[in-house]
Amino acid sequence: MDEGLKSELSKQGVVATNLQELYNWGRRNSIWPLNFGLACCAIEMIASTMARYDMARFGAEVFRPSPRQADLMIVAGTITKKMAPQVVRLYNQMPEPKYVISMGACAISGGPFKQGYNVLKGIDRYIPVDIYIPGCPPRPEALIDALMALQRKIDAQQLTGDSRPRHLNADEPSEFTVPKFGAHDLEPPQNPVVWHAPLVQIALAEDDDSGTA
Amino acid sequence: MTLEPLKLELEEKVPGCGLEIISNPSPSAQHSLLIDPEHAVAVAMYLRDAAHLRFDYCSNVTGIDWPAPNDAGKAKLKDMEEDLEQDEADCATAGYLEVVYHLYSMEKKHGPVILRMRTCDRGLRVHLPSLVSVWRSADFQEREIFDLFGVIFDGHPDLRRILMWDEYTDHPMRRDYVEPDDYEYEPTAHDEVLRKTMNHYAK
Amino acid sequence: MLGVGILKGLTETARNFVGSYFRKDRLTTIQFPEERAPRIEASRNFPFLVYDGPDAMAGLRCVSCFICEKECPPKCIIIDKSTDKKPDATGKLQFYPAEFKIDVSVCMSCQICVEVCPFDAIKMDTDFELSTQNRFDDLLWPKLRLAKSNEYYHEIHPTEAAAVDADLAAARAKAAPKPAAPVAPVAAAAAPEKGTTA
Amino acid sequence: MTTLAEAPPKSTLSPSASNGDTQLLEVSMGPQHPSTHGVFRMDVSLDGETVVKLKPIFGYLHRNHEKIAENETYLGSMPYTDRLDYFCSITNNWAYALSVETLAGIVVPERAEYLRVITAELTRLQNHTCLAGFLMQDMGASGTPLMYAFREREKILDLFESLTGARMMCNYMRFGGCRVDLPAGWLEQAKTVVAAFPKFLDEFEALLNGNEILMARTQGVGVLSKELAINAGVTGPMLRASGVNYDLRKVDKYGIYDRFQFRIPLGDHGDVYDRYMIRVLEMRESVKILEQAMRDLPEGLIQDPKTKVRNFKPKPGEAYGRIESPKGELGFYLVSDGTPRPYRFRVRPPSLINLTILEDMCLGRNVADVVIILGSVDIVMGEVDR
Repeated sequence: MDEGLKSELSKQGVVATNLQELYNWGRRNSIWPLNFGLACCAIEMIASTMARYDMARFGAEVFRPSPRQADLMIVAGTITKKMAPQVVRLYNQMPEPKYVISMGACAISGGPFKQGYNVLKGIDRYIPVDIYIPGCPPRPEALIDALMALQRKIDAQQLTGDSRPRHLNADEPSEFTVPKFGAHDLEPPQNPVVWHAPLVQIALAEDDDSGTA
Repeated sequence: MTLEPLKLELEEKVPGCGLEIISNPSPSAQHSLLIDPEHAVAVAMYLRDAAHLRFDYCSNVTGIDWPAPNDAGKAKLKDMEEDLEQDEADCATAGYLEVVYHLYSMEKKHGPVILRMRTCDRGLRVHLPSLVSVWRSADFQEREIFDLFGVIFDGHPDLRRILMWDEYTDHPMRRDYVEPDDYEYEPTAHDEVLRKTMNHYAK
Repeated sequence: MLGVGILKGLTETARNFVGSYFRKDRLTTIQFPEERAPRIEASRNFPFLVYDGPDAMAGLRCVSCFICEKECPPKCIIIDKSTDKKPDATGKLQFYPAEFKIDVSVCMSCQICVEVCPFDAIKMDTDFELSTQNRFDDLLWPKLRLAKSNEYYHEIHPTEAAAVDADLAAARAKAAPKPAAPVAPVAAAAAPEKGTTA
Repeated sequence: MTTLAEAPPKSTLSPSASNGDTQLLEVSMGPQHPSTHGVFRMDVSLDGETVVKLKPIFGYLHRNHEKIAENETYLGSMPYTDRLDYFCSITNNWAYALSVETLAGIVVPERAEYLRVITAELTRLQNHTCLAGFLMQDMGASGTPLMYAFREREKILDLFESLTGARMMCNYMRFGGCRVDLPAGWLEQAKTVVAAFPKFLDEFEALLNGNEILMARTQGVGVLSKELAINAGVTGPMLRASGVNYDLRKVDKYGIYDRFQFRIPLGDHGDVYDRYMIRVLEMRESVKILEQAMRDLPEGLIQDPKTKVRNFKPKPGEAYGRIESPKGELGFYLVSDGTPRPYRFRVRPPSLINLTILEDMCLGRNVADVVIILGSVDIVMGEVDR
């Protein structure tokens, strides 16, 4: 059905849809996040559910204390190496379809704390992330913006075919290895199934003698 | 609070204790008392209980790592560290670990009196007496020093790692600590980080 | 009597609820994508590079002095200095950054780079709608992404930009002897602009 | 209870006593738990509903602030201090700035001192409102009090944003002063917010104070004796709720606190209710300080002109500076070796040390009380673990 006819019909009070749209519509408007804050960003996450920003307008206000009831994990804050196994375990406990928003610099890459010995340089070393929000911390509006981006992503999902999402594809894993505490670091330090960092060209020329007097 | 009369008083009340005033040349002028570990608990008890002192509140407990200057990157010597055992054979364990206690009095509202204790070296002889029996506020802070610096507090009721996990074996706040190598993605590496990144790729 | 306290509290919530129909200040929700909170001028979120004139790459104020790279607390800036000099917007020959990258997935918007920059070349942006699906490509901002015009700067921070412009104009008016920038060892070195075109 | 962190081995779930009457159950509360205020974990041993042992476990947010600071310049550590106690970035800034100023002997201009007091007291207001909101949330009053608290907090955050540019991570203070001066119209806006604040407090108290459920759940719960509080180094509102008159704003009179008229509220019982009330009363005193400071704010410099921003190198030595942050005594201990980086950088975290007596307060109480007692301690994990 073409879009023009559809919008014309909807003006007349007739809603035409197909199964895929209905399915995506239902899921995108009831994303229940896991009640799970790690650090500073969690406060902005709370602020975005409060009266001023009111994430309930997007159907995402029902913060579930249990991962079994949650669709979305907002990784809001620094993931330390001590916490990383728990985060992965929580992710594994969530039922499909599940999404991850990596909120703030620390969750993306370790952020300002990335040089710390106990800080994981980004949660995407262990679990797949759908949306990244840069910022330290991102404003509540930025979280809402990311939630809308996630909704768009869900809306674009096909139910069938090769590009179908993970939860409809039995071959794709929905649980990931939980790292173990080692003597010096987590073991393994990243999950190669998830983590594909591009090779960075290192500027070999050290010309930082100029500048400061 | 001037330390000289306090030192004399302590030497009189706690016989045999070795005290030394460590002067602080900075404008803060917070001088401190170096006490020998054997008499530390007695000194602390006296400071807490003497009616005119009443240092009932131990605010801050800190560890400091002082490796011998030749193995630390920055070898700036200060007035504070003079008696370094240079002839120590093992370079990595030379130097000492220091624990600093900041004491205040809630009753008399005075302070701070700063106590320091030093370990013999940074290797095996890192035992110091715990002052938890005197001030409970030292509990978690001494555990933290044990965790991050590796000072072993004798007499601590519950000396476990507090911040790192139990399987961890390093003492990360020591200045010669080498962090795990996870430098495979450093798009803005320069200076120190660049060196570590290049080390990573060299492997 | 038992329950009086609870009733009192419920009265308060009822007052708030009914009040929200009549009083604007009780109605706090901002309908975000459609409606936005009034823009706060000092607001900051990630740095950008200011350029003068029409051409973004030619007009960059940055002379790649490496001060921000050194001072950046999380070390998320990397600069590659040019080997040649090019005329900047005022026509003076200057070094320029061959590449200037900020890893915004690390940046904490502390604005220390802005504070230490002697050339007023790096300033804070206010844009926050930056969520992305690709961390590696979209969050490592190159020079092209970072460059924004002075007009844009005036638009987001009018008061500050006007003060900066006045400072720069004064410095140029005073010409060579001493630039007005507060911490400017590099500016002093680069200042004696003998023989360059005005 | 979510039992996430390493599920206890089966043996601990078996009856500890063979007669079958009493079963000790080990429950790991946290690190993901809705009311542990972040990633805090407690290993609780329960006899039925009663707590018989409680061991707090930290480190899930240990992000190495101290180690990172040893590799940063003195200025570069300032934005990191924002992230210690992320509710109160400005008081963290102040404590750090105060320590560096003690270390280097820097004098702060008068106007900057006033600005510090104003921003710090605003921080105290928003911290205490949020704490009260979260405490009620822990008690099961889901939503309303917390929403009211955040409504007020947003007003104060707007003030912070228009002054410093950021809502939470203000990075406002510098050694020898403050970073920016007040923008035009800020003081009037702040005066409006502060003037409206007592009305909000009245509303908040009407909402909660007489509430029978609140009374039943908080009075006599988590009692902390005066002697234990002092010995365990508890500071801040918790200490004063136990009846010890010790507020660094009065004791040390750091900054210019000796110029203001305000009182220190003290509690009688040292229970959760007292700790809640102390905070409400402290907010009222903070409003008084704010009114005086905003009235007397002088003109002048906001930054000591002799102190350099870059290449700041204090002379070798050490200093401990402390302030009364909303959580308690926040101290920074710095050892300088004359280089641009501190040799040792230590934060004395009030939240961590206030947790020393958590077990003592919880023993013999129900597991539901543990949540409230923890809520009344007012911890922020960023500061507990650093």
